[in-house]
Amino acid sequence: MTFLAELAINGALVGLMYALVASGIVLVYKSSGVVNLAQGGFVMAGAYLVWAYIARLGLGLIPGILAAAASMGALGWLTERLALRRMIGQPVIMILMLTFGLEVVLRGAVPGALGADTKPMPIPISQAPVWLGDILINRTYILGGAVAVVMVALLAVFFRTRAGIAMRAVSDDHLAAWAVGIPVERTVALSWAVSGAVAAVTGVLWGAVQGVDWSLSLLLIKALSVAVLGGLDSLSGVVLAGLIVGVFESVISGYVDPFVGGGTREVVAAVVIFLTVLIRPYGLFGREVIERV
Amino acid sequence: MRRWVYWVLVLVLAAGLAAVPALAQQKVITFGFPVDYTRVYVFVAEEWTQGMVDYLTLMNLKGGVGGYTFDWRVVDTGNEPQRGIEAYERFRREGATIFNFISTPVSNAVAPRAMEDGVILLMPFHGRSDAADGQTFPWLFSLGANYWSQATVIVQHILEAEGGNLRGKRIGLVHIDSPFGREPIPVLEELSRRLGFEFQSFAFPSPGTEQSATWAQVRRFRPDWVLLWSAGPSQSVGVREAIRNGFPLDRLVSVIWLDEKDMNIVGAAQARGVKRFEAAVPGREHPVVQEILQKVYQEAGKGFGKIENVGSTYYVVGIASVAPVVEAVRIAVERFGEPVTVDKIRAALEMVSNFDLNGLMPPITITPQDHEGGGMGRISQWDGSRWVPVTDWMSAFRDVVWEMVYKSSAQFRQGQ
Amino acid sequence: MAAGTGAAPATAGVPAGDVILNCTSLVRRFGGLTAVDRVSLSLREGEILAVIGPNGSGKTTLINLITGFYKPQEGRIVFAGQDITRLRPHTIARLGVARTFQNLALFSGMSVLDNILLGRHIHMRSNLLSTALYWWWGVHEEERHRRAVEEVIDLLQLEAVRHEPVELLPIGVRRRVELARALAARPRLLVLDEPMAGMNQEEKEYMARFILDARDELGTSVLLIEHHMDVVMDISDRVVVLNYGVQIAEGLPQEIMNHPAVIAAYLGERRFDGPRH
Amino acid sequence: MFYRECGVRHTTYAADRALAVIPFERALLVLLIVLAAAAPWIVTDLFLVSYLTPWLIWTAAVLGLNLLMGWAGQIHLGYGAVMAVGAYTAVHVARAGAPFVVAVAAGGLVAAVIGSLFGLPALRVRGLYLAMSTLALQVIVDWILVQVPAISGGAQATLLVPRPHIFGIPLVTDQARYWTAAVFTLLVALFVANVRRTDVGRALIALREKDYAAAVIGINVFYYKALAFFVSSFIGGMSGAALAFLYYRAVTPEQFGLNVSIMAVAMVIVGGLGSIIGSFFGAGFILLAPIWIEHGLRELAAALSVHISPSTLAHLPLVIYGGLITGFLLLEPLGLAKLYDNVRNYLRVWPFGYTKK
Repeated sequence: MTFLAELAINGALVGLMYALVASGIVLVYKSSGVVNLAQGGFVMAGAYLVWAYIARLGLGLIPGILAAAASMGALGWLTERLALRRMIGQPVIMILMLTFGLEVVLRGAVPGALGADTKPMPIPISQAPVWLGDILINRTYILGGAVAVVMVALLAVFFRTRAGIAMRAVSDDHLAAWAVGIPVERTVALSWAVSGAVAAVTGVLWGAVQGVDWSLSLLLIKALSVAVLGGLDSLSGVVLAGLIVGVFESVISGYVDPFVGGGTREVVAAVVIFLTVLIRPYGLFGREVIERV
Repeated sequence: MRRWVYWVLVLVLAAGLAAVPALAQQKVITFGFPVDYTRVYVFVAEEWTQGMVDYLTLMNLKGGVGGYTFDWRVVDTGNEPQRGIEAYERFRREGATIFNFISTPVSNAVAPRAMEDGVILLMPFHGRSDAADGQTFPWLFSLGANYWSQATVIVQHILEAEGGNLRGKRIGLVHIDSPFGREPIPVLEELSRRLGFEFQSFAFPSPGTEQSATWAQVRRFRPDWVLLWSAGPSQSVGVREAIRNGFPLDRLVSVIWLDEKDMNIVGAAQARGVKRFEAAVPGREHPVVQEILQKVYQEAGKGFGKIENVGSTYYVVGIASVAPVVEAVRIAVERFGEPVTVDKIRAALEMVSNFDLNGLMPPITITPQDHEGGGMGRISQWDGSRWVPVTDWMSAFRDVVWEMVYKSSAQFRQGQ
Repeated sequence: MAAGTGAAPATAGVPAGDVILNCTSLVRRFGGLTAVDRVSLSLREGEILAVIGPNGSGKTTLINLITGFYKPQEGRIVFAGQDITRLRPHTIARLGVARTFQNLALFSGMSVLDNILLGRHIHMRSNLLSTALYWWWGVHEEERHRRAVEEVIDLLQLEAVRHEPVELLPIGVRRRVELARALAARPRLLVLDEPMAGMNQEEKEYMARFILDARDELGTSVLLIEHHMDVVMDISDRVVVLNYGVQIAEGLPQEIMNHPAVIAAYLGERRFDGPRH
Repeated sequence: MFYRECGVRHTTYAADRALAVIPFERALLVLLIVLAAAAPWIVTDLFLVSYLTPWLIWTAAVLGLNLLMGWAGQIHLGYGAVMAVGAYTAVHVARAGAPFVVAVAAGGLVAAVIGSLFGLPALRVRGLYLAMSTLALQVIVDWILVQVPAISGGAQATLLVPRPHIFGIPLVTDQARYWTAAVFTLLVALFVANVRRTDVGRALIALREKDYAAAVIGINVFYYKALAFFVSSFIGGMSGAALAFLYYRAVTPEQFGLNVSIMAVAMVIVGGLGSIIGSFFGAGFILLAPIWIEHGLRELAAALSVHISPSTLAHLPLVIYGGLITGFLLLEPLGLAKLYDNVRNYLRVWPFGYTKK
């Protein structure tokens, strides 16, 4: 029983950290209907920047993170301004590919400029375990899960502000939003900026877990799965999807691995996604698009 | 804007196409190092290649070997087999006769070609472990302890640390779920039968940056010793999980892929006690490394990479993986006379005997049967700032290793 | 193929031939809204039947029921003696029902010719094998159907735009292409969903002419949905009027024009006999 | 100007639906086929082995994926897994003693069956949701490949590919392998071209554009979606087998991993969705650009004797390559095929530029 609880709790915390990566994807999707395949690259770039600001420029921890978040926000804003805006009206798949190209650029530029070898994320988290009775919980994950919850909550609050409501309107219908005087372009650019900043914070957490190098960009796959599972346009959906993926892959692989003699973690996640898509085609919280003939 | 993009494309492609093979000069041995600088092997490629090239540069600065100097071609493959094959075909036509890809998938993909073309393929600490079987793979050379040998050396260390008796002990293997990660399992199973310890393996899937569920299982097993079998970022994650789970670090032994940088990511002080398999002496004290620092970096200014890398774990692995080939060239000139051809180098490699580069690496003896060279290594331990050897160079349970090698190479021959 | 080309009498109001489509008491509800409420109608071979009604009166839902996109909660649809109530759209199409869409549903990225050729889909005996063996097999099939399509192109005067991509054409021409695609299938029943929407008077008259031609030359029965009455009254043999999903009148065009419930429905006046919900 | 169409009039339906309607294009096509056949005497063997052969086989694979993505409009992120199924099946069949052609066909068939399973979610979902479910299946297939040594070839997970024979003639030389690849790709390209201009192709485009409108003209949407997955997986499986036999000569799981699937999608999109010539362009660009950029930069750095650290030099090509993908899409979102088409259309009406469409 404690084994199960430990697997479930750690899985849930990791799931929340997946959800945080995915929330960056959801944010952009909500405002512009674009799925940003460079989100993993953003996370990597954010982590690298935090490292560079702290280890190379000697900024403090908090100023370093804030500076990185600001830089990533600017990068997100620029991305929208220079690339995505020119693609408005093009088929979705082209835009997807464009963001993929961006991801390749980031994966070359950032490690190329700052060094490809793995770097430690300079934040002081003790390795000492946290014991909850017999259950061992990872400190980094507790922090990660907590930050993820706070960030997603902040985003949810943000969507109740004026800018956030504008964003929701834009996501519903570009033309209609235009017609009622919402600055659509500015709103979309804002969502890119915010998702860039979120990527920087995510980069800190995941950098603390696995070190800072190109492999942070691989988080994209997990994040994409979580985002799609959550329905792509719902923050609460993303949190729930993150929890589901995290808990399932942790618990099931914990019990099944010894019998299979292999790591089933990724496969479990894949099966969860496959089945969910079959059973609930628009994700857990997605809006079903009703087509009119 | 449009024109600009076109011009860049045209220029770059033209430059690529115009890369005419340089005329093969007289008395030059050319190496091909198409390595993975950007993907899975990022953690090792830069330092390893630097070690190889710096050593060859040193040899050139000293006037070459037997009148022969060395040349090399380096390119990134991104760990993609088709890019590796392209680089192989290109470099081979530019005269390269000895290759090291530092990538298991690429090496394995190129191996059939190398064997057909008669090109030497070095596979130290990667590629096919059964390349040790020189009869089946005349053109492949392991030149260092393969993963099966590493597993036996580690178990030998455990056996000695436990006073010669492992009966009733529990040994766990935490490994990445890939062919590489699973390689030691049959060896450890066989040894558990012989020595009477209880063995269990715990896999985590690639990229292995999340291992909490795996380690929860490890804790349930209550192992006395844990072997860590992965590479890259997942290694530091594994060590961290061990610390967190309260596992004594001096009972955690890693495969060869654990270095100073991993320890710094974990936290140099917190990681004190971790052990690993070691195949070359890290540090700058060794005379060869000193010579490289002095002649290559300070006098000639021809260092291939950052000077900070010199003497790192993977840097000396780089030296150790070309030094036997240089030795073979010397033997070839001596025994077979000029001109030195790839066939002569291959034959000479099989004559390299008890070569240890003044103690930088374990003594290696290559024969037509044994392309691994004895499979020796040692265990070293992190003392909080550097790696300290805790055993001598050794090899162990050779019969188990060779049984694995022959079984695997027989499977390979079936497909020929 | 429809037999008796030109057999249908041009004299309006005297439908001849057998009943080809018979809907009995169709009901379709969406949540609390009853979009189609016990509508019954029947259509004879060679007849042009218009269904008219104000916006939101359930005309398009009725068509979607007949062509299989929605299933009715109650009632029965019989086409050419076969119950098609529960069949899927493509099966119904194979039985000889073709339709056009109010908002146009041409396949962009294709030429006019390819769009119309698609109309021949139900008659084509082509498959992967015939495609793989194109030069021995597939080509003959393709050319045979090309001939049939050229006839329709001829009929609807689309020769000049044959190779144009459909998305570049003006809306009036596109409606004609869609009609051509429907006619290419040589349907026994042609269902037209507001084929004159967004057209000016001249284009409307052209379209009316084409519809009559289709009936007269190809012998197709036509179920025509229209929003405004003027042109419809000229070409239809009979008219059914829907309002809020309920059938409020049925009869010859001139009868309908003077029907008080119809006038009320169109003027929006809430009268005693207008059904409410 | 070469493409001039003025005065060209078709008098038969056959001429109107020829593969190349413009006389110059027909000549170009013939010339290209002749050049392709004579390639071993024209280009260096490095070019033949390292570029032409893999490029042609990849083109065949991309044609298969393009059939699915470009024509039928279904996103597929698991194409690498389909190719893997084809390659592994073919190699195992060949190791059991079957002739090369039979092995490749068997690979195609098994891949088609398993690939059709990938298509199951397509009956319910589309777009990103479909992309994710195919991605999930890629992960599952990868896992099985690595997990079952009987499939992947023992502890080293490398399976040696038997030497292919065609009608008893062993394909040992680079030239023979190249020609086999060229013929294979030509056949696939012709098949796809024929699909495009017959009813099956039109039906696929119809269901991509508007599936309800496709249904109303009698197209069985489920059947054609499944058919699209079947055919594309068949081509993908055969291409995977061809890659194994004619190019790789040893199969490892990494040759068909997720990044390969993404690469295939990139080839389709950069080349141009639903374009045959675009498949050639896209496969060539995505496959060869990183290699040539890398070598080009290296030569450039050497020529200018600039010392750049090898790691930086290795990352720079990624920046250029990613930048090119981004740049091309910004420049011409419809892919390289559209760029070609623009040139062609310009020349077709030259010098009457004002009639340009």
